[in-house]
Amino acid sequence: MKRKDEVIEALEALGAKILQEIERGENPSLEVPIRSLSNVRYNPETRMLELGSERAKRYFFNVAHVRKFVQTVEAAALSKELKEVGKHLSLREAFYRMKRTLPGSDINLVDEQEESNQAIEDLELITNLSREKLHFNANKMGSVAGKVVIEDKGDVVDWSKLGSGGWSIPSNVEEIVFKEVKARFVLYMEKAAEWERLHEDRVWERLNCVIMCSQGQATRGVRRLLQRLHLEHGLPIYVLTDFDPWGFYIYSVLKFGSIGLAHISEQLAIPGAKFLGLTADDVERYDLKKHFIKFEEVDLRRLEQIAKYEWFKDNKEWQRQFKLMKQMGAKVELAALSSKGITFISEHYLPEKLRKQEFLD
Amino acid sequence: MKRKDEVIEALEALGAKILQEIERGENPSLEVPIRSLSNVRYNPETRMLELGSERAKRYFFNVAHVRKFVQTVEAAALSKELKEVGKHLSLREAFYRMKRTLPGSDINLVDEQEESNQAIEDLELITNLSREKLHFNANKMGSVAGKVVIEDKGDVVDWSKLGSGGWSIPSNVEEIVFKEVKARFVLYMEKAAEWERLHEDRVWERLNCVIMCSQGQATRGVRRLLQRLHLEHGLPIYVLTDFDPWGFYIYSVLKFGSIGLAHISEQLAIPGAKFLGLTADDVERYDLKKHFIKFEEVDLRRLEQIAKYEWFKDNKEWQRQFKLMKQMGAKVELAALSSKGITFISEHYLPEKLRKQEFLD
Amino acid sequence: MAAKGEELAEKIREISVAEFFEKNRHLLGYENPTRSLLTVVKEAVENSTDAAEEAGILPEIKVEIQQLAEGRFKVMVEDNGPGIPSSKVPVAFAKFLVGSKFHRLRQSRGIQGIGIHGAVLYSQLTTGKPAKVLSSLGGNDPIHEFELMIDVTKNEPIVLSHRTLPNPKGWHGVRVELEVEGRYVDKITQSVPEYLRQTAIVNPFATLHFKGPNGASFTYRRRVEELPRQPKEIKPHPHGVELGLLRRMLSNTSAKTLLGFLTTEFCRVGRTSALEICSLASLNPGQHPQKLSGEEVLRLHKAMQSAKLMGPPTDCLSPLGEQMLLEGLKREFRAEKYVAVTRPPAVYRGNPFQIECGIAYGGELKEPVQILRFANRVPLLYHQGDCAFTQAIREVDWRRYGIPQDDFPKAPMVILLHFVSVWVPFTSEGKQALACYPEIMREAKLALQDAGRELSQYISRKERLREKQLRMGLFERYMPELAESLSKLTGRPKEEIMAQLERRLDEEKG
Amino acid sequence: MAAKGEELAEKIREISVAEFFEKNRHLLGYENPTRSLLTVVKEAVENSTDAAEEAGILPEIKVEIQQLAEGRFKVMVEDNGPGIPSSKVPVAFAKFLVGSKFHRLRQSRGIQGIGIHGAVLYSQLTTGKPAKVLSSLGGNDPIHEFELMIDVTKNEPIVLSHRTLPNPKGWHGVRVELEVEGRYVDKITQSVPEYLRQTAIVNPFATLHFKGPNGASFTYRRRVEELPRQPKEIKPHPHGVELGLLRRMLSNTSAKTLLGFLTTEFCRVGRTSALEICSLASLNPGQHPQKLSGEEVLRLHKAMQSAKLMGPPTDCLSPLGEQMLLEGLKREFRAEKYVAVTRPPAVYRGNPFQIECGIAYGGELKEPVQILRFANRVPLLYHQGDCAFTQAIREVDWRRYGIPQDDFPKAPMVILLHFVSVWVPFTSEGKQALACYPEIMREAKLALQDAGRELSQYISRKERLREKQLRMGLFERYMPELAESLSKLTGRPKEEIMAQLERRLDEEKG
Repeated sequence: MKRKDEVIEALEALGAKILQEIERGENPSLEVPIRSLSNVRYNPETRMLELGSERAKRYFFNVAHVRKFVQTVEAAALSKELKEVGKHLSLREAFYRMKRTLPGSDINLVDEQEESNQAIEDLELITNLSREKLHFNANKMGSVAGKVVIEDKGDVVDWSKLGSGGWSIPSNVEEIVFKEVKARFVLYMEKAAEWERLHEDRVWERLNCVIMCSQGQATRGVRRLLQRLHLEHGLPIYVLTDFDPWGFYIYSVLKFGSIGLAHISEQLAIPGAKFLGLTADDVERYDLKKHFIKFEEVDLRRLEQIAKYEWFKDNKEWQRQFKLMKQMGAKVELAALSSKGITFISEHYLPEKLRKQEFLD
Repeated sequence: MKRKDEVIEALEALGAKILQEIERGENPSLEVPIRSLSNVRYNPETRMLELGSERAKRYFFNVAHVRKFVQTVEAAALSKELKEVGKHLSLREAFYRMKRTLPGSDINLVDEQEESNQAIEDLELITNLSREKLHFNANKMGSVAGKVVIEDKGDVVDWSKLGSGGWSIPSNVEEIVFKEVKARFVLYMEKAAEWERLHEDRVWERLNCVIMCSQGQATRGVRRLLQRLHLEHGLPIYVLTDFDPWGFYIYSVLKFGSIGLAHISEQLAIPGAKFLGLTADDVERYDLKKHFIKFEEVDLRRLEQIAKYEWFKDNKEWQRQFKLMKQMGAKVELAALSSKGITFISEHYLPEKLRKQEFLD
Repeated sequence: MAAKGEELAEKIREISVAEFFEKNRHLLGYENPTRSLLTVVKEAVENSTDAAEEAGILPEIKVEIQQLAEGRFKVMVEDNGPGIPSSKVPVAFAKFLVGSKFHRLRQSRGIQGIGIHGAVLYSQLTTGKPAKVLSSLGGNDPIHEFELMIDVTKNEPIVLSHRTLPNPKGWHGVRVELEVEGRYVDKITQSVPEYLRQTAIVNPFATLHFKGPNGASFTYRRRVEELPRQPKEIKPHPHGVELGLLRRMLSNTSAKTLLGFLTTEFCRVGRTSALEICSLASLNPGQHPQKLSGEEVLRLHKAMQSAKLMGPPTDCLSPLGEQMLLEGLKREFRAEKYVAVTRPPAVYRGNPFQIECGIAYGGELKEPVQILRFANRVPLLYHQGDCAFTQAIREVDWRRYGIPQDDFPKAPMVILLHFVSVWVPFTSEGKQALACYPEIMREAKLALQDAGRELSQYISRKERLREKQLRMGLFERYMPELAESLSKLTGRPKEEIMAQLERRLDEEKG
Repeated sequence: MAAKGEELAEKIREISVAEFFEKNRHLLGYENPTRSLLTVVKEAVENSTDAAEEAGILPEIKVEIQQLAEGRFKVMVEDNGPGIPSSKVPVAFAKFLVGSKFHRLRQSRGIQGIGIHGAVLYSQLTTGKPAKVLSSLGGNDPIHEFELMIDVTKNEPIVLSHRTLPNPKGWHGVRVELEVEGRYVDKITQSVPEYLRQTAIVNPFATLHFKGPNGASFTYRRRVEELPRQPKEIKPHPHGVELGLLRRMLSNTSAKTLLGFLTTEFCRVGRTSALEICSLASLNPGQHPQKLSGEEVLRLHKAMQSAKLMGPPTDCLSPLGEQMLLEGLKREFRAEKYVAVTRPPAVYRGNPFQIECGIAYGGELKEPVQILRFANRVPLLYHQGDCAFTQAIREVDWRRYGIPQDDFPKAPMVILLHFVSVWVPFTSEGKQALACYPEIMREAKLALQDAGRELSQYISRKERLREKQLRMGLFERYMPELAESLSKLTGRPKEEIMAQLERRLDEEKG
């Protein structure tokens, strides 16, 4: 209940402030932190990407601003309504909720979902509340299994008793309560097929952990769930990706946050996460060079960008990996471990790496 | 146990047949039903797309055939191994399992996953066993909730007690056992966001049903799960999609099967499924024209193709829908119903359509 | 060996220029049936227009084409010009390199004394028929009717018949009738109707009648009842004279002193300038022009190039003028903006010339850009790719004027370029493309840039106006939405918020 | 009005052809400094090669270019030909439309009697200097040294000096020295060195020496010690004669009967053919040729076109031949395959012609395709885009021959095309592009298709060979895999299966 109040309070304060300006005969304005690259910086203390202090002022009586201004206030009004009735909307639904034609014109308040998305993101920035707290849901995607019991919407769900499927992770995990956490760590992987491999081999049981996946870049729900397990229960998060610039990037986003969501890093990033994916050393050790997938131009460019990231720049171990990958000019998939044996990853690769504590930070 | 025998028997028989040909001094051969469009036909009796009787003979001693021949036999050997150890492989993992360099050459047995995928598909055709039965898994994607209890891998899972997430549908649902089926029907929808809407509004509870989603085209696991609920427990399947040629196509595939998987229609298609998605009449009734998304050229082409499908050709009600859509030259999303109210779809749209039995067949 | 050389030398003979062109008729524009028919019409129309205009008569030209058989046509072109004295008719039509225009530095359409002769030659080559020419000086002069052919080996006229016809109405002018092989088209850009259409655009003082073989007929009436100023003949300008020509002028002059030579044989050279040139060249102004040594001629030539002189007189040129250009464009194209630029005269190789440019933009026009090229009021329909004008359009940076560009500018517009000069440097005898002299390129680009600048002012004015209109009412439209949302957020009635917003808006306006 | 007509007619005057070309020098290839210098060299070299070849002498040509000042060069070209009798030297070099080649239907390089004259005119126009010409017939003939200019208004030679020099070694030939404005380049495709390189490719019996202004010098030695067969003069072929020309021939002939006219004035017309033509035309073979009516000439012309006749004699043409073409290509390009095609002679506008095509493919060659065009052994360096050859290369469907195409074929290859004829239809006096006559297009495409077919055989042979190699050992490689998989499926030992597979493979081979 307290959290709801916090949100409603923030939204009402926003309305009151604008109203006051109108009453004073001022040009009503919103102050929005700037989300562009130039206003994002890496904070070495928190080890997160954070938004800087640059702000843009947006006015109602300004041809260039008026549309965005009204869209943002409308997003706030919609959020308040959702809170009040206790419902959530997907971004697509929110778009249709906001879309309507201004009377006496052929102008729509929003024409493209991109516009309502941005209004919601601006609202996040102005109120410093995540969109989930504002009752807007992002995409749902991902599965989890392992030694954890939760309570959610009145149901008690044991993640270790869900057959071959696992629990389907919702887009919004704010209201989940952890009842019992026996697992000692979380293995996060980028691909559902990998997750099924580990699940079939009951890795979470044998290693006493949680296994979780999304598909490609982790959804916000998955990231927040990982973060909550990490922060609230101290579980180490191990990220299992391919030996691939894009795999490295997934790890980087999970751990340090991303430029696009820098304003919400605190609620998504996990600076303590560790990399347990394929390394250049694994490629040597397990003789995976024959499964090289040659770099395209775009892979090399991605790698070079990542190598220059501030948080990797002075990390010797990572720089060594980048250098070796560049020399190889190729990437290798985790699935390639199947060539060593059907359950090789579950029975040899993971136990061994965990035993030797071969993480990258 | 019986099923395993059936598979192993089929694979061993395949090996024995080839060996016999070699011993007789013949050119060893495989007979593979042809998967091209010309050999796919709609069977009005079963109401499914089925493979015709055309078959191609593939020989080992034939420059054009040798590679595919060996790949298919290798897929059979791999399947046998998987059955014996009781494990499954994703298609990607199977690719790496099959990939190796022929001695004394720089030729790989498979170079691209496309090749191993095709070998597995050929094996399905030759043995008339689905890839899931052969222990190769397709993609995992999708969630389910509702009044059903299953047993899977020794766990009992109640689909109505899984909080906001639901059960994550595995890629392979062959070994699931339905313990208790209270639901009276299944609502299948193409988008996870729609599923969360209905789940939040507890539609499955209020209407006593199951709600299930994949994302875009349904995965094989989802299709098979729907089919099993339909066939084994007589649940009607209602498909909820956008008013959109692509939504119609999703329905068509679920119901009648697809050209690419015609050989396996029996195990995937659900001729009894009904369409509960947006219709041209809904667009009128709920005043959704202002949410038109104008047709691109590609939409129109898709619509015209679908309208010519044998199974829609003589269906007056569908032809009416196609004609009206063509006149509108636009599509409308289910999410547009949000403009009528946050829970409009759950509290008005669905109950009303179900009450009036407004299905399309 | 000596014998061999003598023997081979026996074969050295002189060739008739008519014979030369008979073998090389493609040089004159007779390379395929479609183009050949157009060339015949073109040569006759240009001769006629020039003749009338020079005599101070508002031209009225009749063009008729009859189809006689598959691939065979009769072309008739009649003018209301002064006519040609009967004694001169045979050479004027049937002897190559005879004409009234070659030796004069004066702006006119046909120039080189081979245009109408080429048409006569083409006719006799393809159909074997003589050219029929009717001419009268008017007044009491009867109508002279000739049947003419060319003796190709001698380049001399053959008069097959000459009779006189009564001329009760005192008709004056020339009528030519030619039977030729050809192909008639009317839909393409290089057709006779298109040629006449473009001719009408830049000859607004002429009336053109046309009857086509397919029954089509049309008339472009003159829009202007006044001839353009008569261009005057001029003398060469010193800046453009080449060494070889100078040498020849020196030996042919009747002047007795260098000073006299410079002041009488060139334009823009008075006593002062002439003395300056002599001083620059370290030559005695009193020296006899025919006695200069080779070295001295070289010095004189250099001095003439570097002396500061006024540009050539402009009265030798008769551009259309910006007003006339605008009218021509307006009649033919429904655009939303028309601009026209007439550049001041410039000089290339001693010849004064002038470039005019007109642009019609927007309205009912469509992309891609349409290019109309003219030289001395004659449309150029072929070889667009090789033409200096086309090159100039490519080289201008249209993006500067708010017009996208991809090699050519991309906009719904028509670009008209007109080259006016006493001498037109065509790249071939077909007279369809201007040679890329740097001076011509420069002036063409300047004309396009001037027009582009004017156009860009229009385009950006239009842009600004649209913005202001957009702005109007924009706030009003969004105000109810804002009021509604704020009402939801704060619980305050919507109407109250609206009232306050409206007050604020009035202040904004004020 | 009558007075006006008379007055204007007073201005009608005759023009000298030299004057015409002075004003229109761009028509002759003098349009910019780079090209002008090349044109001067080209005209002199072609005159020289023709002269030597016609006299049965293996040509040895010396070309030297000295730079005198910025933009000013001295060009010297010397040959070992038969020389020109001193009495003919002035007209041969300084009077337009005088030459030995125009009236003959005979294959040669220069043709139109304006080539070297143009160079002399350009020289005097840009530098004011006379042309220096040295000539001797050899033997006892001394060396005659002339300084010549052209009287442009009269088109007559001016002999500034004529002296004789001792000729102790009996030198014969011609040496021309011209001072011209120009610009020398050596790196681009349209340079003097490139012109000489290409000339050497198609004149393997000539030796060419070159000294450039930058100290560079090179020699292409002859590879063949024998001149090609001398092309013969021929009479016109009836199929190509135009009506106008026929009319002229009828009135000029000395034959007394139509039969005599047809058999003596045309090639390939014997008594039988002549009678057939007369019969087709319903004309009396005994009729006097000068007495035919216009209608009868028309019938005769039609009959001549439709009569079945042998093609024109081929001895008037002297193609390089396939062997010579291959050698030319081999010396200049390191390719992996060379093909050459010499088409049989064909006719356009009564002129026999022949097309040759050579292709060098692969090896060290790179994309894009390189096009070398020649006419009567002369390289064509400019206006590639307008040329019938270029058009023909575009129109051939190269994909049929296994060569990708995108407008032009896309392959690492050189395409050489050679036009051989008694008369070359250039699109302009610059002599750089062939006009697109349908007959020429057709033959050029056939030549390219013939060459393409031969090339495609090579390409597909190469392809087949590679396939066979691939096939070898393919089964052997897959056998262990098959044996292993089958072993897993059946439990039978792998070695046993292998043994049986190997037995089966031996049968396959046998």
